[in-house]
Amino acid sequence: MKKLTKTSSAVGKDTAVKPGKALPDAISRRTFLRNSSLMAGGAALATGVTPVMMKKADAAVATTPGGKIDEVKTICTHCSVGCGIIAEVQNGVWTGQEPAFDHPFNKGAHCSKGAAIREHGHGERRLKYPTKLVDGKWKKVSWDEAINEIGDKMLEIREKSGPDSVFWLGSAKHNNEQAYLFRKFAAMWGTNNVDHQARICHSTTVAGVANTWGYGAMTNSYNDIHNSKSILLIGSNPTEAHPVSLQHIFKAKEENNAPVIVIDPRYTRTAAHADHFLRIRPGTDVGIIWGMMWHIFENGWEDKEFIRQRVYGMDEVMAEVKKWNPKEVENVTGVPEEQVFAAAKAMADNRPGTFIWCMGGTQHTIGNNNTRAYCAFQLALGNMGVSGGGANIFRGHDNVQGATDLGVLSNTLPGYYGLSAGSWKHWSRVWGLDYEWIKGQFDSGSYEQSKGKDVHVMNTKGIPVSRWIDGVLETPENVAQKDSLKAMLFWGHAPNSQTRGVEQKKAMEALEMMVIIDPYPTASAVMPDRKDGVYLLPASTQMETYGSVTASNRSIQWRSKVIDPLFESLPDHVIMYKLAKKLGVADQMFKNIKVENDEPLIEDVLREINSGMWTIGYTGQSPERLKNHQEHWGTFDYTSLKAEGGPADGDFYGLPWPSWGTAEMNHPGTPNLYDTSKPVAEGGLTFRARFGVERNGTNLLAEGSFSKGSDIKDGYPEFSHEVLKKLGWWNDLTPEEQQAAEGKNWKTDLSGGIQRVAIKHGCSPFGNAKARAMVWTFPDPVPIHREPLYTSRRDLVEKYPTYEDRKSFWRLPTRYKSIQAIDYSGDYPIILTSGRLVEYEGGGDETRSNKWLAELQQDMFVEIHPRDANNAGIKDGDDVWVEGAESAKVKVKAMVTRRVGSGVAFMPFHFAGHFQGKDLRDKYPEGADPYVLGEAANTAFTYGYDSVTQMQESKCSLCRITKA
Amino acid sequence: MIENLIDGPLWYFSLAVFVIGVVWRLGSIIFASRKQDLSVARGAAGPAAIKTVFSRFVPHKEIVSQITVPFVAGYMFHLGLFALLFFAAPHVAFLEENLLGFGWTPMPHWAFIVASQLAFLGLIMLWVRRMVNPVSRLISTWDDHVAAILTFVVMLTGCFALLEGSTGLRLLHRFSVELWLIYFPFSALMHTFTFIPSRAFTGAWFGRRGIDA
Amino acid sequence: MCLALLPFQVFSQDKKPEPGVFMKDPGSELWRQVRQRDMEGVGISQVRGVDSGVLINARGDQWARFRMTQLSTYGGFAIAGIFAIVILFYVVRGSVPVEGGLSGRMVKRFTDYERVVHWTLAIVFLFLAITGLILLLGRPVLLPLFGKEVFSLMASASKEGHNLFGPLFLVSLIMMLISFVRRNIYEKGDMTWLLKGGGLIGDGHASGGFFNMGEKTWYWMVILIGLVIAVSGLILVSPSLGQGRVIMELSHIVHSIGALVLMTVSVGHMYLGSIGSEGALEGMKTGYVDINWADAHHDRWGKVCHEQDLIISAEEYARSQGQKPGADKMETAEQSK
Amino acid sequence: MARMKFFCDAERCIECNACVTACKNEHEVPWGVNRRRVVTIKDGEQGERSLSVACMHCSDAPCATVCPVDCFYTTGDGIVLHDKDICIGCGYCFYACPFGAPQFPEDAAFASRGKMDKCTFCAGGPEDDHTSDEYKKYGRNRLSEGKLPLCAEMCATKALLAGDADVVADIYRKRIINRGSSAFNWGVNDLNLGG
Repeated sequence: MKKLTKTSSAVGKDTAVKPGKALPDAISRRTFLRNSSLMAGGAALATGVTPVMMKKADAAVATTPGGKIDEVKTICTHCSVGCGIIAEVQNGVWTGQEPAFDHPFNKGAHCSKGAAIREHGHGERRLKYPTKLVDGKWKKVSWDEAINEIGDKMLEIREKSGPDSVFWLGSAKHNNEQAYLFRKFAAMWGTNNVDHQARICHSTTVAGVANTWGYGAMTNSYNDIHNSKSILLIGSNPTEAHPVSLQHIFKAKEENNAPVIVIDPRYTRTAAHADHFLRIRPGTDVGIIWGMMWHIFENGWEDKEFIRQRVYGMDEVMAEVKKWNPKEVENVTGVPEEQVFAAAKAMADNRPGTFIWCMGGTQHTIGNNNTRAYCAFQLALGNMGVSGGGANIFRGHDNVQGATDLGVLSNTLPGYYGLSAGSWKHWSRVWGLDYEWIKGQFDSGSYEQSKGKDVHVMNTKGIPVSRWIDGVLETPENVAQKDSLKAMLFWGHAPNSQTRGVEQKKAMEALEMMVIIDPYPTASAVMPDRKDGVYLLPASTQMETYGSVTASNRSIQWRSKVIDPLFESLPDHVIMYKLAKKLGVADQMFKNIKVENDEPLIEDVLREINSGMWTIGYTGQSPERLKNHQEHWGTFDYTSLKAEGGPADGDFYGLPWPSWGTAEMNHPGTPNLYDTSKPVAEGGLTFRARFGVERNGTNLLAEGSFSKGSDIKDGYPEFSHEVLKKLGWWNDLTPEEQQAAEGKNWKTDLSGGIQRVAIKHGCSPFGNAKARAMVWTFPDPVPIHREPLYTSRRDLVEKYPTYEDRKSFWRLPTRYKSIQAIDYSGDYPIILTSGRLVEYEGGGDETRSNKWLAELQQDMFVEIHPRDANNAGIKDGDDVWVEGAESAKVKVKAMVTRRVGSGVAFMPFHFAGHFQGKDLRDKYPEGADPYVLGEAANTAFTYGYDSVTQMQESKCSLCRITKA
Repeated sequence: MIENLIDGPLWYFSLAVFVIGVVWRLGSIIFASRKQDLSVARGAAGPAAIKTVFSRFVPHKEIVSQITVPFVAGYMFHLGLFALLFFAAPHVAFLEENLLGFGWTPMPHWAFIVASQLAFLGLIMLWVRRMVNPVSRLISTWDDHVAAILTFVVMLTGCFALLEGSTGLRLLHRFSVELWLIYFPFSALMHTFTFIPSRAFTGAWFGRRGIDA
Repeated sequence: MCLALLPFQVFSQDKKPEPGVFMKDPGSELWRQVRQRDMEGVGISQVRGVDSGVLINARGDQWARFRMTQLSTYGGFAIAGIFAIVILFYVVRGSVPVEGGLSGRMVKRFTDYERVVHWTLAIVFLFLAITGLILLLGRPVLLPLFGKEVFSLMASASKEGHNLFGPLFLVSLIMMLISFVRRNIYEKGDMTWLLKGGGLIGDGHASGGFFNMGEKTWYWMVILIGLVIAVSGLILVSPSLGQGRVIMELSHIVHSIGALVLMTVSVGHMYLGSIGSEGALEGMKTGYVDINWADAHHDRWGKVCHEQDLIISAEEYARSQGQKPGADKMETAEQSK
Repeated sequence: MARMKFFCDAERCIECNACVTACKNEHEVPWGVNRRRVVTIKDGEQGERSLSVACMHCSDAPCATVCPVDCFYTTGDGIVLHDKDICIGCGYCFYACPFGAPQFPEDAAFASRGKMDKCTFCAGGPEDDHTSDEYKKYGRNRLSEGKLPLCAEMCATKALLAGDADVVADIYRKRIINRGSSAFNWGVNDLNLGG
């Protein structure tokens, strides 16, 4: 540790003395007043008053030379809030960081990660050059050598086992353009075995929410919480995961006196600032929501008119809710009636109320049930489609929304088009490629059948990232593809974010090749005991490249490059180009994209995205518009996000998708989804007509509800050439548009004409339907509670059993009942849950390598209730073994605290570098080990996958804790 | 002003005096002409010379009890000083930057402190004994006292400057070192070097006579 | 002292409170809680460090007030006072001569080793006393004389020197403890010495053994207070051991009070051991004392010397000191006859 | 003259430690030295609150009183600064400070403390403004550039306020009034930590 006290003097330290920016006299009173009043303005959020600060003497004259300071506006790379950053760069060195007071999301504010982001620009603990494992030792290689060897091996595996034996594990850390290229790359290679972290963070949300009302995204925005009259957070701890969002929550809390309700197994820092805290047993989200709704229906608090007009299937939900009387709720969730009642009443009395959830709700075997229950709750209260209401799903990584939208998923192409032949044809048109050629890239066999017919591999969902382990370890007969997985590309993925560490290690050792492309070696580099076949390629960070990035609220922000790539690192899209060239698909892949010095032009990539992403309105966000927004981010309103005056007048910040039509159409973006109080042309929307127009004789279209200024004063189906013709609007299209739109619908019309005309008539291109509270295509149409696979409440298993085992689900056998059948609660009596820390993010390799952050969290720990600690003879600060129900053990420090309830233990999941008590520090390439290492919480976590999306169960398992 | 003098000319001057002085003194001792020993050798001079250089590190058993204080304190002082001089981090850095161009692993801070405490205690006890023991007092010359006090001052100023934050104290230390260096070749401090030829000469002298000394 | 953090203070700075709005301040509740709780384990912090979880350490203020108003004031007076008393005493009493003069016949009192231990301890003690006083009283006394820059050098040197010599004090103290402890155990007759005021007050001699009651008491003071000083000093000098501020503050108080007591008394000891009492310094200087001095101050030990015939003649003594018998010492011997 | 003050609004502080890292970022404070820290009291219990503390720039600063070499001074803005050239690293200010603001670069065992380091309210030190000497010893001097301390400027929830005491008090007072009409703003009114 002694070494750490030395500051990074080599980098920019001597020149770092910062003269005033506008030297020397212009830095002055004026600047001071501007900054300070903005600062105080931020501080005075509650009142909206901007008091004028007093100023001491006029600023001194800067004296030290050191070159001009460039101010670069960019976006934080840590979480989905998307905070603006002003980086000060001097001679190519990142020397300072100033608060972006005029950024509409964060007003200059940061959490510890954002406030420490400059350290990444110095990156002492980075992976510095391409490295491969030779006889158990890391050896430096050149880029060409690495790409050649990797490419050769991939082609060899392709020859032997087929393209599906290479798994393309992408990343939510890529910017939109890189994410898009990555998905396209997998398509060019010919596999659907491509996925990224969204699978294990919000896939159940995306599936649940999209199947309820159309789009799988946060409906409102952080800023829109200003308008909320009540705030409900479940399975969400934004003080640690999205700290800057609290500035918006507090504004509502203080200005609107909005009650804040936190439902969580832990008394989190968020709960400490709440008005109501409901401590539930982990994994009982459906129970508590139905319990609250029981009171709502009992007292008739539901919004009956809203439900009549805009919701399908609420009756079925009501029938289920009936079963959740207060006694049952207390029995299952542990929350007494009066608390449930108070929370329900607070939400009912204070409308609109917003509903915030995160991974506490999603990462369960019934994750999709949870998210749909949340949706049903908001629908019942009529909180959807209104400012201040909505389902505010805080996403995790900075660009997990974008990477999801761009289809880095094994079940869809970019834009949630899915994998049907039509979707492939749409994208091959966008790419300017022959559909048959793409098809030919895939394995020619068939792995599954649908309606008695073989389904082509191209149209078959791939293995999800949560299950890649099984894709390797299962015998090839059990894997529904030609062969099991033989090679993994970990392109920006930390393995410690995934459960079942011991098996994961085994899988890593069974692979023929592991390629890790990341700015940091990640735990993948050290976990397996391998002698060779591992490549580490240094990707540059997002601060060393540029592109667009989608925040949780769907706003797309332009992120500028702050510094050149450090060491020998290369931006991801450059590495992709090099590899594509090696694999022989570069010409097809970059057909519409200019490439200079192996670097594909980001702007061209974005234009290609714009030209194909009609489903979710990623079409209006041209590079020019995004750059314009970045440059003038100060002109956007803090609450509505709308620009008042200025070059982006009328636009919503970042053109939150859908920004319909072409960029020329100038759609301002949609700040709140499904908000009928605005015309569609100004950001209004209806629920999407995605599930047909009627079911069993019931109308699925909206009844008497429509967006402001709509020419159709009722529900309507999605637009297509036929609908336009039927409505007599066909001639509103220009002749060219007619030509392009013939035989197409709003999703596939590349001219955007259908969308333009629909919007011209005040209609949503995707129709106007009801949201469905019952998803008849899912295993549980109405969300029901099912006990976790590893449950301590054996008495409830019979009443709330889990699913039957499935033989082939996303190409893999998936177990449910066979695990739940065994009683583990005797040997493993404590419920284990996991979550985040504010100082670290994701797998933590980046943040644990940041000395300013690492100092604040030096030990991996487990939170234990004093009662459990005393029973086990454990004192605060002791080393303990936490042994998961599948008998993987981690050695961590005990933190005895009442934050967790008795019988529940909590571990943060950002640590890695220790494995089952063994310190792996010496296995890292020299100088690339993070400052802080620790056990990965997920090593001890167990089997369990969502019944729809294969989301991993990492919020509810069982463990035993003993003194080490 | 004074900083420039101490860090510059005076430093080089004292270094020159030290080096030239030591070389000259040693040279004059080694090359001092001596009458040839015409006696018949009863033993080998060479091995005995080498042996004596080392054997004298340990006092004779018979007198250990009488010289416990100088024996123990002497070792404390000399070992401590040696460690300080060559393994204290600031010294290593100084030697690397100003004289040698290469460095070596310095000792940790705690060892540095312990070494200096040993050296201080040893030196104080040795000097006190020199004063209170009648024999030592009588055979001590003013040169011995000056050498001891000067060494003490060098160490003391060094310890004053331990914080490494003050130019004044650093200069004081360096100035005292320079005085010490200038004084060195002309004083009892030369025993640092002369103890070897001196012991060797004795050893050779006895060895030639076949006496096991 | 300003706890500007306190909301009610910030609040009170507001000149025009909104009329008609009155509320209980949540902050004051919070702060009451913070301040009334135990010092230990008040809170937690991700920042590691001594007491980083303690929000407010009220003891710090008490310590600061004690140091500034009591310790340095009374300490300064104590040091100045003892010098004044000693000088006054010397002026009034002068050096106390040995009754019947010096005989020139000597008796061995301390070995070389014992004297080395004594003087080593003395040198270390003096050094620590001076550097310690510079730190305690330098700001009011020396800083105005030298100015901040120079005084900072002195103080910095003092601090480093003091820290470095501290452990030496402990080592010499232990040597002192071992080599003198047997002769310093209190015994019968020591009370009479005390009742007679140690012979300084009034006429007539107080009876004493090898060490008299006063010397023994001084010895035990040195050992016991010295150990306290040494241990508290070690606590202070090692801030990285993880001890809290409160412990440091208490250690500092104990350390400085103990040191001031020892310093004050040591001035008396130095006086009595040198110019205050004729023939006393000889013992620590040469190891031999005049038999008449021994009879006068340590009659019981003197008796033993007589009985065991430990007395050496002036000639023998001179020889032991490497002098030619009959040189300057003869004179004294003659006089005493 | 303005009188600069920090104030931390416990109702808003969420212990995100942005103030801590912002300070490290701006001043390149080494590992182990933390000019600012966040303390959470009653962790995991009802009434849990966090507060960010650093040097509070007291008007009658105890550190300045006890300093044996008198190295502290108060600027015209009421900011308490110290001169590292004078400081001897004795640690008395650390004992005296109620807030634990003074920090010392630590050596290992037998550590003699280095020169004290503490929050400067981003106002540098006695050296000339914007010299590299000033930067190395005290960090950046934002105040003279017309900027306020970065910790407060970057606070995630604007809990930490910095600036002229009157203005800070004003902001806080208005917040209190806003919260006033709400019944629950002094903490959780319906909280069962059960379990």
